Amino acid sequence: MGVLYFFVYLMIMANVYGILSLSLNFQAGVGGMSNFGHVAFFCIGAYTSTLLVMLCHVHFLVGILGAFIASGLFAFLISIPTRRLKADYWAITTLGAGEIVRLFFLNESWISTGHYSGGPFGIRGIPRPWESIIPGNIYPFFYLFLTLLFLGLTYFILQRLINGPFGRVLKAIREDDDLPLSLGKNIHEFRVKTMVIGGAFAGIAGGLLVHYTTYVDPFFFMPMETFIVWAMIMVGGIGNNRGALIGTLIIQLLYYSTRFLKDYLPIEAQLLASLRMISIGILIVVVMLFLQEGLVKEKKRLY
Amino acid sequence: MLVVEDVHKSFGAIKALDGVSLSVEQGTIAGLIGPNGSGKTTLFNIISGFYEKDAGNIRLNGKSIDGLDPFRIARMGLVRTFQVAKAPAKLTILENLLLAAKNQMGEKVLDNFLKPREIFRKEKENLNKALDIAEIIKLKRFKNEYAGNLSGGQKKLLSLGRVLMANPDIFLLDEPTAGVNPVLTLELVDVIVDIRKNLNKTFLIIEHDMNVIWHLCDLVNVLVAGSNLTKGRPEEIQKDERVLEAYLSGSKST
Amino acid sequence: MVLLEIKSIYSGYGDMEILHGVSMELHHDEIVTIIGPNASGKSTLLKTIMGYLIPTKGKIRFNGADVTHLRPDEKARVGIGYVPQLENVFPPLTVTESLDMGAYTMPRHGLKERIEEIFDLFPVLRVKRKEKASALSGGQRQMLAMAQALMTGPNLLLLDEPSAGLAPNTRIDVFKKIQEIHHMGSAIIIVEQDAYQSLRISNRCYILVMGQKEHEAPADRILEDERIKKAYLGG
Amino acid sequence: MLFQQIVINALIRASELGLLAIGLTVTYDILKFANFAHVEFACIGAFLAYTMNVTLGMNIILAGLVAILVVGVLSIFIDRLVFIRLRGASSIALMVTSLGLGIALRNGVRAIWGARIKGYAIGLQNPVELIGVRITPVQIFIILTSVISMVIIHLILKRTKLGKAMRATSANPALAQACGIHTERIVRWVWFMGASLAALGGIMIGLDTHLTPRMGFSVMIPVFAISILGGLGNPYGAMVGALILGLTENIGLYTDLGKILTLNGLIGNLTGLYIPTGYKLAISFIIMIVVLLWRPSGIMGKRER
Amino acid sequence: SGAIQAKEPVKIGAIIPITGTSEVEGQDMSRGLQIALDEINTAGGVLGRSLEVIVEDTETRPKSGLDAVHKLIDINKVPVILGGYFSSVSLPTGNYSNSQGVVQLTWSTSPALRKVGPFFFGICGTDELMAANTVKFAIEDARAKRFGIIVDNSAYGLGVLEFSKREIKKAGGEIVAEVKYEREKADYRPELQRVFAQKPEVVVGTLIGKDARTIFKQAYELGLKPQSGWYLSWISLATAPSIPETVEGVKGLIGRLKGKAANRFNEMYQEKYGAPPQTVWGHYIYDAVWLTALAINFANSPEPKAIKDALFKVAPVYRGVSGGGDKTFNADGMQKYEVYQRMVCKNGKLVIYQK
Ligand SMILES: Nc1ncnc2c1ncn2[C@@H]1O[C@H](COP(=O)(O)OP(=O)(O)OP(=O)(O)O)[C@@H](O)[C@H]1O
Ligand SMILES: Nc1ncnc2c1ncn2[C@@H]1O[C@H](COP(=O)(O)OP(=O)(O)OP(=O)(O)O)[C@@H](O)[C@H]1O
Ligand SMILES: [Mg+2]
Ligand SMILES: [Mg+2]
Repeated sequence: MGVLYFFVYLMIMANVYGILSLSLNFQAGVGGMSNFGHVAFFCIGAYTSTLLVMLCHVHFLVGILGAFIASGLFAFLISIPTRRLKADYWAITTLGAGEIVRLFFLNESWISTGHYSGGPFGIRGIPRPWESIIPGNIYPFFYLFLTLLFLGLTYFILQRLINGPFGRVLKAIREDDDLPLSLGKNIHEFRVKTMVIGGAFAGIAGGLLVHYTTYVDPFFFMPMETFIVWAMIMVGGIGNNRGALIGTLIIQLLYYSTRFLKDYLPIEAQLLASLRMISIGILIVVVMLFLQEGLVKEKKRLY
Repeated sequence: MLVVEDVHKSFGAIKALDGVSLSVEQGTIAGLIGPNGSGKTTLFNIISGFYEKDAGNIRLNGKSIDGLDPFRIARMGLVRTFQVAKAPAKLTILENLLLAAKNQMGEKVLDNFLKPREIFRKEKENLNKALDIAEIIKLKRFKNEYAGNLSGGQKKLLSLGRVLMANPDIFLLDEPTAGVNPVLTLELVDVIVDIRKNLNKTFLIIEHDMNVIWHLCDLVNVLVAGSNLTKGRPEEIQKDERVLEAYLSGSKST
Repeated sequence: MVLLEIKSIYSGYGDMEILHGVSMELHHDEIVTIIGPNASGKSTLLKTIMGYLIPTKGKIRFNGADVTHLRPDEKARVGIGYVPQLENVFPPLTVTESLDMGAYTMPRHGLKERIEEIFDLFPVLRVKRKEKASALSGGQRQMLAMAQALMTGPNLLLLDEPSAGLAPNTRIDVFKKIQEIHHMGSAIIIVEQDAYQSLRISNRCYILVMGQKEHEAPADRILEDERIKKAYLGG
Repeated sequence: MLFQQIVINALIRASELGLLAIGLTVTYDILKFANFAHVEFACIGAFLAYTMNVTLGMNIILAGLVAILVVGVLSIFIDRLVFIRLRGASSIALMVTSLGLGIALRNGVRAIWGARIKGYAIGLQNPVELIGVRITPVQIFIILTSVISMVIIHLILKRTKLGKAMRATSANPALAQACGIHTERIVRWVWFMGASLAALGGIMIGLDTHLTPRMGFSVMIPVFAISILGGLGNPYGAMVGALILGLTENIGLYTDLGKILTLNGLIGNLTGLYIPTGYKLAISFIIMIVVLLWRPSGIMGKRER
Repeated sequence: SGAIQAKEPVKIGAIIPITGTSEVEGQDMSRGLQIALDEINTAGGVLGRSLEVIVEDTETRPKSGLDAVHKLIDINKVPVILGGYFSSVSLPTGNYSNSQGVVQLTWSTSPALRKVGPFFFGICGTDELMAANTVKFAIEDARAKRFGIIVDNSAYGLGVLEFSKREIKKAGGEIVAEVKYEREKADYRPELQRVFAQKPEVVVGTLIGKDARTIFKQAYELGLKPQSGWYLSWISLATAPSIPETVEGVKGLIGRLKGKAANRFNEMYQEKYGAPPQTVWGHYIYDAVWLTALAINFANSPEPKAIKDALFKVAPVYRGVSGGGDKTFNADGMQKYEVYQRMVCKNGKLVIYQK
């Protein structure tokens, strides 16, 4: 039974990170916007939903909707001034924006739900949706189903956009501004829309995460999280959604399986932990070496 | 249809355009020739909104298009090609062509979910058109090939294919046949003539291949060192001493 | 004397084979033109000769030595110059810097004179010597690309559509110049679409179709052959 | 505190981070990707120097030089092992690869040297006072070293054949080959240069503060900010960026905004309005974003078109 | 099968920041854990079986910490989990272990920990006590009126900040500077400028590990010194890795580590690892392991519920090496007493402070 619960936990996390990968893939893989501050949307979504549910006592679904809107809005705000930047400049600027968001929630401790809360104290006791009517032992299964539902929704919406004319314009913008401009495409508008859509879905992921952990604080949103999501979409194969999901699973597996491997190695914990991180690093490198375009190549749209 | 009046542009100390004027009538094919570096491409960049001009006036269908973004000008019915062919490497030939179609509902986010059926129908229509164009530019065989893998001449052909697909009111073509093999060039010349005749479209073409210019153009503008040298029908231009000296004959004029 | 000898090479990109056993040779005092429809593999052939693509089968000999597997920079050092069809300049470098780069393998003394000679050949470049290559017009870039390759006075010069984008008068000049260069001792291979002028200064011509050598003949013979003219040169 | 002191403090910080940023920017120029493992070279260099200096008892300068060389060679080795197989890959693929590599290297250092913090055997530095500014001999050494290294880099880039070949390779690698430049060799030199500059920077940080396996990772973000600020691919820009970052951080936290807002008491009386120190990291980012809005490719970045 | 089971070790779990931001502290924890385990198993283990600890790395990341407890609870089915040093890790992990009825003993000090639940125990006094005592120390010792405060920007640091401020205000003091610093940076000169800009008489607060080393060194180099000295909470955190000259005369509090047990621990540590402990966290995990072992034996069962109840019983009689030694829990499962010791740094050593 325990193994099953662990598996369910894994899958819940995989779904949450899956939504993150899909949304990043939409921005970065399809739209070519190398967003290195994706964790900012994750963070804003998490806090928005938390505060709405805990302070305004709205329903979980309204909280998630709020997360969706707030993260989208933030994406809109940062993409307006930065939309003219070139890819690498953009990457570092977004990395900075992500850190600023984290610093904001770290330093502004008035954003809280009571005593000893907010800032680095974090916020505790975030309610789980429908917890009162679902028995504890099947709750994880229920939450798994819930996250799967949101993952499916994200997949459906993004996939439809990617496969249609919208995605085609994005792929053109990814490489060069002038050509789409000459064909009458408002590239800035497309960029902003892409950021907003991707950001909004990442916000959902944030909401889903914290309503499960029932706790949130700024240390959930260090830059490393963005890097991990990047590794997920690269390993799976950037530019296509199936790849992003497979990559999510693989990186998650890397992180977990190395935990189990070590149970069978008679090495000192200190060294072991180093070795575990080394092997995660090396595995990412190896996957990139042998599968340069990821496990699943970007699908050519055939007609 | 397109009127350019006294346009100036300099890059630092270099005067690329020094008072250029020209006009293109609806339904005609105008040529733009001149020695290398005479400012032809710069003029295209200014008309299509990619560069800002220093002075002058440009009107499209009587409306001023000063300071508009390139994409707005394109939406007003003026589409240009680039001298150095652009071919998004990770889009297939067909995707490249489909990209160019105008007024695509599917580019609106919400319509994708509100009107999926209409979008599907429109896509199908565009697809058929794209296949026809691929046939014309001899790329049908490569329709699912990435544009980045095309040969130099094919990239040029693809550029032409895209404007055909975009089907604007006025085409600005920057050396459309440079690098295209001569046999195919002749076919393309016929295609352009057909479009003009059947659809009453307007063209402004830069070309160094005089065969194309003589065959196609109703009116040829000659640019030298950023200003108009002369303009006239091909027969006249062919005989114009000044043009011969500055552009056509092989003396050390540049 | 045979300068370049290509023996039945097969070459392409990744799994895609483009050249299916092409053979040709070039004497040290020759200009050869290669024509063919778009995508027939002309540029691919030049890239293979220069070493950007390694043939899967076949041999390339230069000056009697096997150079099949030499890298492009090694080829440049043994005296092969190359002007690519696309992306043939250094956009952020000025004209003078680019020419300097063209002479990378040469000793620095005499560089100034050499650059002056090149400027005599392409006077436009002298005017533009302080401009970045990215600020040049299409035709000026083409000239710069040629000029760069000429800096070393290579034994063999590979030109991929040198006249594309050049004004008619410049084009005539450029072919004259190619002839001059030839007289100074370089053998030259020219790939051209609009091949009339090129053929006029060439000794021989190869026609490449679908990655195979379709025809080979002295240049003047091609210009007389109505069938070939109709099929490849547009009448 | 004296204003000169603040400038000197900024200068020390700029010297350390500047070395790292120049290395990053030089490699970026040729390899065309932001190398997330770059800062780990700093860490490895600092630790190698530690082993030679403290464990083997070598003179610190000698130890530093050897460490720098070893790190340079190590980077070439890594290039041969990993990045050579990814030459045609997208810059993002390279970035993620370097990310993985960075994790491995960082934890490799941890596995070898342990997590305990370490310092060089240079004793405690007693500051000297010059024109009212307190500075330690090591800090003077740091500033001098970095100025000298920057001059050397400048000379290499501007005066040598290598610098010339680097410019060509950066602009158009295929054409550079046609000019007879062995671009692979250039790539190796660039790795060497970038990594040894990073190692030098790491040793400087180690001299000024201490060594930990995360010393590289913890300066990664400012180093990136500096390279972007100055314009990617431009070493001079990186120097300027480092100075700007050092100055804004130091002056930004020191300045009483209240005094500025009220024009030193002219209108109203508002003092003690400081930027909260928790936002120190944000200062550099906000400066960076403001600069990019003004110049989208950095202060001295290459402009296209 | 009973005989075989009897030989199987009793397994408990530990989550430790072995890598990541807090890896230095994590190292001491791993070592303290090992020392306790060796002692317990030499002494006969628990329930006649040997005691084994499955150590998981939290990477100092909340998400990774959560992964770790899920694994420990769902797969390894441990009855007890030790750790979650960083309160961003202890809080969410505590929520889960508590919901699963698994005992967790943490040495985080955030006051927020109180509310986690009945299965959650704190074996280190919370910040309010420590901060209040530190301020009191400064006032009594230096008659200070003008205070500068510097803390690290974490739940722990902010706890210290909040309670120090409260205490200073209560005593009628003035706060002239209030600085939070981010961990793991190489340059704290701007922060130091801010602390000393208004010339505070004393500086209170808390500095941690490698950052403390940098901060003291840079303060020394810049010649910045509070007129009447530094008074720090958990001073050993700040002085352990620092350069002796730079921390000469720095005063502060630690959980009292004196006494036979603590001395023995320090000796064992020195002997085993060739250096003294850098932080106090090895002491705390040592006590946590011992308390767990005693509770299991007392309950005569490895069941979490029994262990939970037994913990309340064994703690008052156990003499630990950390925090004064008395590990008695109050009703919340937090420490009832925490005895602090006033210390001063002399010649690189922390010695008991005498006026
Ligand atoms: N971005 C630029 N910066 C500086 N100068 C420029 C720039 N673009 C063009 N020029 C200069 O302006 C002049 C006109 O260039 P343009 O490209 O318009 O010529 P063109 O007539 O198209 O020539 P070609 O037939 O060779 O393509 C040239 O001298 C060129 O060097
Ligand atoms: N980088 C590449 N990757 C994959 N395929 C390529 C690449 N470059 C060219 N090809 C393919 O190789 C074939 C031959 O191309 P090549 O460039 O040699 O033609 P070409 O004869 O020079 O044509 P053109 O006259 O149009 O320049 C074409 O089918 C093209 O699609
Ligand atoms: Mg032009
Ligand atoms: Mg070609």
